[in-house]
Amino acid sequence: MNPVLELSGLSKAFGGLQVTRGVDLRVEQGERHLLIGPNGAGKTTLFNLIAGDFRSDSGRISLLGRDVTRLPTASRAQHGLARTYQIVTLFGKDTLLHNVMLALLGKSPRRWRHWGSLSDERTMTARAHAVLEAVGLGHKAALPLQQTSYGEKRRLEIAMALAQEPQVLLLDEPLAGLSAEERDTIRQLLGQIDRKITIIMIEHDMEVALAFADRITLLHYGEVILGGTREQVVNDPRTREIYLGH
Amino acid sequence: AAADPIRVGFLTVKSGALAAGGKQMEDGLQLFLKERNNMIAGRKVELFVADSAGQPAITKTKMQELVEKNNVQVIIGPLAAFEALAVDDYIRKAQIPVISPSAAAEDLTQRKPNPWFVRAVGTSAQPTQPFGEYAARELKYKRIAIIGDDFSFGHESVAGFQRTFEENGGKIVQKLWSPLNVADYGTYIGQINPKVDAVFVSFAGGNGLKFIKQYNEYGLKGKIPLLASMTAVDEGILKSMGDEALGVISAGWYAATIDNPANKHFVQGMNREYKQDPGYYALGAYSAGLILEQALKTVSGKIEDKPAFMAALRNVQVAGDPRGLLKLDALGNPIMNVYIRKVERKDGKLVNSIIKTYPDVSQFWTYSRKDFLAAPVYSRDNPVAANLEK
Amino acid sequence: MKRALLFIFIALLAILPWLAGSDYYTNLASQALIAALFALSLNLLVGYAGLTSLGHAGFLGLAAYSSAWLMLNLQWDQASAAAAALAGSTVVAGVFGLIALRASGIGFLMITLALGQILWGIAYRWASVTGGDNGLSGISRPHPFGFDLGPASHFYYFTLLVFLLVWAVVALWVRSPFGASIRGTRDQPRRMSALGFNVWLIRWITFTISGFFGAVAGLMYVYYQQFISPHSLALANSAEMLLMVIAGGPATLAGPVVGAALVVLLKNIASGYIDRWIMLLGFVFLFIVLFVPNGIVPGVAKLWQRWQQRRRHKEERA
Amino acid sequence: MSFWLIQSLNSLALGGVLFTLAAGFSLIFGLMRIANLSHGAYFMLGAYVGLSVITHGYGFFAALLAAGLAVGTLGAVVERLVLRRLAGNGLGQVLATLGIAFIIADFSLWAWGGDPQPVDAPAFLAGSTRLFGQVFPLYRLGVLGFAILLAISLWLLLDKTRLGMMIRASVDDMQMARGIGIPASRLFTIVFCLGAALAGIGGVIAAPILSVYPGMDADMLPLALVVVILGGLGSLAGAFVGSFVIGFIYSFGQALFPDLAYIILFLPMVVILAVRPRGLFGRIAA
Amino acid sequence: MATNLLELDNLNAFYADSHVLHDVSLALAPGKVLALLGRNGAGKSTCISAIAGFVPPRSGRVLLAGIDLARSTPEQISRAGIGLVPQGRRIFGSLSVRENLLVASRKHTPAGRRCWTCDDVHAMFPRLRERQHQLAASLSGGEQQMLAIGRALMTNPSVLLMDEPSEGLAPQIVREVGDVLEQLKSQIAILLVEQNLGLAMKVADDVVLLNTGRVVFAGSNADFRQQQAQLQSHLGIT
Ligand SMILES: Nc1ncnc2c1ncn2[C@@H]1O[C@H](COP(=O)(O)OP(=O)(O)OP(=O)(O)O)[C@@H](O)[C@H]1O
Ligand SMILES: Nc1ncnc2c1ncn2[C@@H]1O[C@H](COP(=O)(O)OP(=O)(O)OP(=O)(O)O)[C@@H](O)[C@H]1O
Ligand SMILES: [Mg+2]
Ligand SMILES: [Mg+2]
Repeated sequence: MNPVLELSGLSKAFGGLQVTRGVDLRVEQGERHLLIGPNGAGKTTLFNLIAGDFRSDSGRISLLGRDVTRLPTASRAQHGLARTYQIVTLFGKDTLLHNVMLALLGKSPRRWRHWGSLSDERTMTARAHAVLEAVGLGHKAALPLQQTSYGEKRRLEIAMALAQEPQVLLLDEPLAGLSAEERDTIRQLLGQIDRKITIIMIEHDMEVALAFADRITLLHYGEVILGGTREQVVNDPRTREIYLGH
Repeated sequence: AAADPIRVGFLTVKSGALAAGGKQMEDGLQLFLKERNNMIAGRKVELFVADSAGQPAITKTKMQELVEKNNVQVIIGPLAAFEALAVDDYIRKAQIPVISPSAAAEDLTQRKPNPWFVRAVGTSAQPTQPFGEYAARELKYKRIAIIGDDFSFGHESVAGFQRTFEENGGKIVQKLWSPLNVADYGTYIGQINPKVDAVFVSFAGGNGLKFIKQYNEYGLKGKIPLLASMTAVDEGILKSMGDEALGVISAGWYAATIDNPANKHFVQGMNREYKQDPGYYALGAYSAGLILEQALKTVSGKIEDKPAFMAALRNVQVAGDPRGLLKLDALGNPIMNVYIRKVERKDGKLVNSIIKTYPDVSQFWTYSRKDFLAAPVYSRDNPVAANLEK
Repeated sequence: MKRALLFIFIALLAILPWLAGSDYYTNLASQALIAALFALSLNLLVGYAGLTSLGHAGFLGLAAYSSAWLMLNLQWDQASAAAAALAGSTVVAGVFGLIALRASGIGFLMITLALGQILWGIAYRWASVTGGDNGLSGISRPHPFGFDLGPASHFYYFTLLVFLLVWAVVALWVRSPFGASIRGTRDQPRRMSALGFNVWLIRWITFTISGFFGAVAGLMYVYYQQFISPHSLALANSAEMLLMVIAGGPATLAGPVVGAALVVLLKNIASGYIDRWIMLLGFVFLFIVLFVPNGIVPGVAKLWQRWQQRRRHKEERA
Repeated sequence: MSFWLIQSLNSLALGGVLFTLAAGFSLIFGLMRIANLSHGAYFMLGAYVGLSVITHGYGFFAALLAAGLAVGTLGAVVERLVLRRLAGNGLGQVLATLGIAFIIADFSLWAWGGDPQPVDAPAFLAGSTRLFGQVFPLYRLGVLGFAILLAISLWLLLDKTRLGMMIRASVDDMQMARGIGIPASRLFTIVFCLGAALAGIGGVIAAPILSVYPGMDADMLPLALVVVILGGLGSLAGAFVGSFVIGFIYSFGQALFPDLAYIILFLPMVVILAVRPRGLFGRIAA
Repeated sequence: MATNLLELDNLNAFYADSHVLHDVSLALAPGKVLALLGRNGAGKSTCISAIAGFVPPRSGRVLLAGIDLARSTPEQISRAGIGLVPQGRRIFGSLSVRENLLVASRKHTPAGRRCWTCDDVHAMFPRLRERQHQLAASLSGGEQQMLAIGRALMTNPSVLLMDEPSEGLAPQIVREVGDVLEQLKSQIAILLVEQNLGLAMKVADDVVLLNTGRVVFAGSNADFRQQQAQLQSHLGIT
């Protein structure tokens, strides 16, 4: 099997601070990959490198068999990558529906259309409703985002990423700040995602995350300490020492 | 009917950076009307004042307002040359007689004459043409450096000076143009070639004030004599200057010190009403009033007879103008005396004393009108300065 | 509701020359429409793309000077001069966009200010082409299909036609999917690129189109004034256009029009009655920002909504 | 030789003037993130107030004090009544500050008339001195000295007190700042008042060189913007260095490239900002 | 009565017209940790905001050592000795890490309250020392959380309000935060809002459970454990 995402020797420094150090990572198609590591280990930074928000200093990123190291963020998205943000980054004044519509539009050539109206795009609107329905936000589609709760915003983050029908999905702490009930909703949601989609997730809630992951990579000070199957990593003493702390 | 008042529009500047000149213009015109009890040629005058803010677009709207809404029969104004140019087309189309109290752009009465437009003041170069000759022949200067405001008035007045100065054997060895809104003249003063006989400056507005002060601070006063355009030491700003201005020689068609009854009357009036000596703007507006009065008298107050009134306007001769006898040439520009003036202190205040008079100077100086008009208009590089040194 | 308002508004505009009584007011209305064209074009940048520009008067200058120069010096006919001026200005807008969009926020504002000042400086200094501060005069108005634009009402209808056309195009454009993405780049540029939008390109296209409509307004301006000088490109003029947009309500279709009408009327009518009209203008701006901080149109709409709600409440209770 | 020398001195002096102009703007912008477009008007108002004080015979230092107090008070009032309600509304701030600039400009025209007015330097700095064989106005050296002094005091104020930190924290999150005990509301007023007072004082300092005239506000505002943006947003050091960079560009540019005199400030600015959007010393992206 | 350091007495709070807190009362004794629990949207953060003065209560009293603070401004409340770790961290992004701490520090503190320094905070979160000159906005999520806690301590509070301090923290750090809370509680009283039930139960002495803005349970940790089965629905655990 070919890896859908392959990082080799990826490095990034901010000023004098080396945040990512020669990271090598292979993720196979359909894999559920968990990225763990202490706070500040460089997990979010790695996502930013993969998504193109930051340019790597050295190393290579290949996505679905194509070298994307020098491609801008938007092109990577077009190429099949989608992500959520650790800190909610949404369109606050618009409705939930419009948020999802934008996600759909981003992957459609119609985004260059200078005429017509977004709300007249029937198929797109139907898709958007379907996606919202799927994450349990169907009844709130017409609500402005500002009037929704934190948990709903987090779900919308995921909905927008899913709407883009990505081949590779990056989830940055999708469960943070959610109550037990909402965690459960999202866990189910994640479980339902098509196995064709490859998912890489950062999450500190081990209960949910471990159940979800096939393979795990442990980062520490920007370096890959350890990678392997769930059992290998969980049972490795370094995981306990660096990350779990017991 | 003769019982109706004459409707006069006055287009001035009351807000923005040019408001000082606008105020002086208004003072001059108001004095004129007051002296006549608001009656000209036996008819009452109704004055409509409009503020153009010194912006061409507003000038045009205000002109329209005066003509279309207030139905004025004649307009005195506007202040700036670019304002006059902005409404040039409109004046032709609306066929409204306009007496310009201030705008000095050459072409308004030269290559683009407007049949409805006459001028109470001269062209930019009208006083500097004799001045160039004066500097060469009487002051015997050979080498002069020039600094001027980098806009049309500066270009034109400098060109006139340069032309006659060089034709009389002088050399303009340096020409510097400073932007109108320059923060500081230090840069320019620092560049002045020390090996010149004099510096000629052409500034308008407040720039003369700033320059002359800094010229002194950089130690050049007393070392290199300063010659100036009319506006650089105009009475309107001379009142704000100090000793640094003493000795500056300039040329203009007016000075508050002109010794004739009409001017004494005018200066007294201005001092009585507004506590200041008149200068360029006040004289221009006052004189525009005189021209209007003279023309109206010729047609016995019948301003409604437009062709007759316009003809009278273009052939006007004012005997009692503060400048002396004033008549208009065929293009609507005054033929008048030009005075060489020197800043002195008299009775505690700075004045422009007259040291020489060139009588009956035309905008074409001593050149033939035909040749003059055949050449392109004066500008930054015309005539070419052939003797610049670097 | 909105439609009815729009219809009444257009009907009023159509019969305005009869209502006006004198050419003076008709001309004022033409000026207000031209100012509204500027504000509409600037609003694309300021309101929809969130890029505050202080150089928009530059496009006025580009279009006005180039068409005037082509007609006066090369004796081009009106239509070709207009086409060339629009094309030229749009190309320059494209190039300026390349430079200005290196930054956003206040940096963008400063670069556009600087670019505007450079155009102003050129207009001022390159006197052999632009006539320096004396400007270019003697510019004639076009005769579209033999229609004489000399009389005030004729010119007004021509302006109205252009205005309605531009307004309709702008209205359609901001509704389009592309319009939605422009607003997206304003609110969350980072998220937009992650969603696959080329944020830079979207902004650049918007900048260029805004420049194009600015040039259209510039043409109308020079047709109206029949004169162009550097004063029309001054920073104060760019600032005034910006104030129209902000006062009326950025990112609304009606806001720039209301703002433009307000400023034009205050400037030209109030100044006939009081000397301190600039101060009045300042107080009006302050008043607007204090009572309807998001602009007149959104502010009034909100008041209207609240009033409706209250009425409904009362009815329910009754 | 003497050309380079005198122009360098001019550049330094102009840099000094520019810093007195830009310091207040930089302070307000750097700390409060408000682009105070009435800064030029405050500057001019200060100069006019100073002028009045001097013509009434109270001397230059009284003029400085009066201008600082008057304009500072105005700034405090404006902050309390207007800007306070516009936190985070950048476009609203543009409208409000330009509106205030209109009011001040027109008020000054009404109160002081349209004539340009000279202001005399204080007696001990009047006249000229010889520097390396060149006559140079003493007052300009004084301004240079003042600018340096001003820079040091501001630096001390912001660095040695926690004022700067507290303000920046309040701008980031006003409510949270209050939640850890920062009297944010009072601080905003103080900083805006201080920035306005600096503008007023700057106006008096610059008046003997620039003189006072209507339109001074509009001439000066772009210069303040250029200095602060070029030097780098939110950096006092940037504003300081920016002032002198602009001073040199302006003086030498006008002398060496007279044809570019009108655009000499803006051309380099476009280039610099296009290459480095955060300015020469900026910490924050513009 | 005097034994309670912080006491809420029939507090009612609103967002515009919506009534969010209904007659909430609770009491916190010195040296204790009170866990405030409830599902998303129950009103926990609103309760914290009401105490901190962000959402001034419309009626009721907030007593700190017997003094009513319900009408005081946030800065007065902070100076009276209430420290805040808000939900979502809300660190000052354009300040450096060190400045975030310094800006909160106090020179004068009434006797009896501990005087915290940067070094104390660094000792607790060594990571912050490594990052002290970095802009806080560029900190990782977890680092920001540590900074928010450190900042609150720098105000030398006698009562600490903590709104979901474990959000986004790695398990090891969560454990450490638990230890820190144990440590702190000997010195100050803590009002802790948590979604992480494990952490809450580990450190809390007492528990208050909110549901749609009303107190549905108030009692000791032990009581809570006993009744947990009945209370599950209020916690949002299905
Ligand atoms: N722009 C930046 N400048 C300087 N340092 C940065 C920048 N961005 C991140 N860092 C540092 O890089 C390190 C890695 O940050 P990152 O956000 O990737 O951590 P993380 O693994 O996602 O942690 P967490 O679990 O807490 O979210 C952190 O120590 C952070 O302070
Ligand atoms: N700024 C606000 N304006 C209006 N309503 C608000 C606001 N903040 C919160 N609410 C509403 O008040 C209620 C209580 O919110 P609060 O934030 O206190 O809940 P919480 O218990 O802290 O939830 P979570 O566990 O998600 O943090 C919710 O219904 C929420 O929608
Ligand atoms: Mg992270
Ligand atoms: Mg909460």
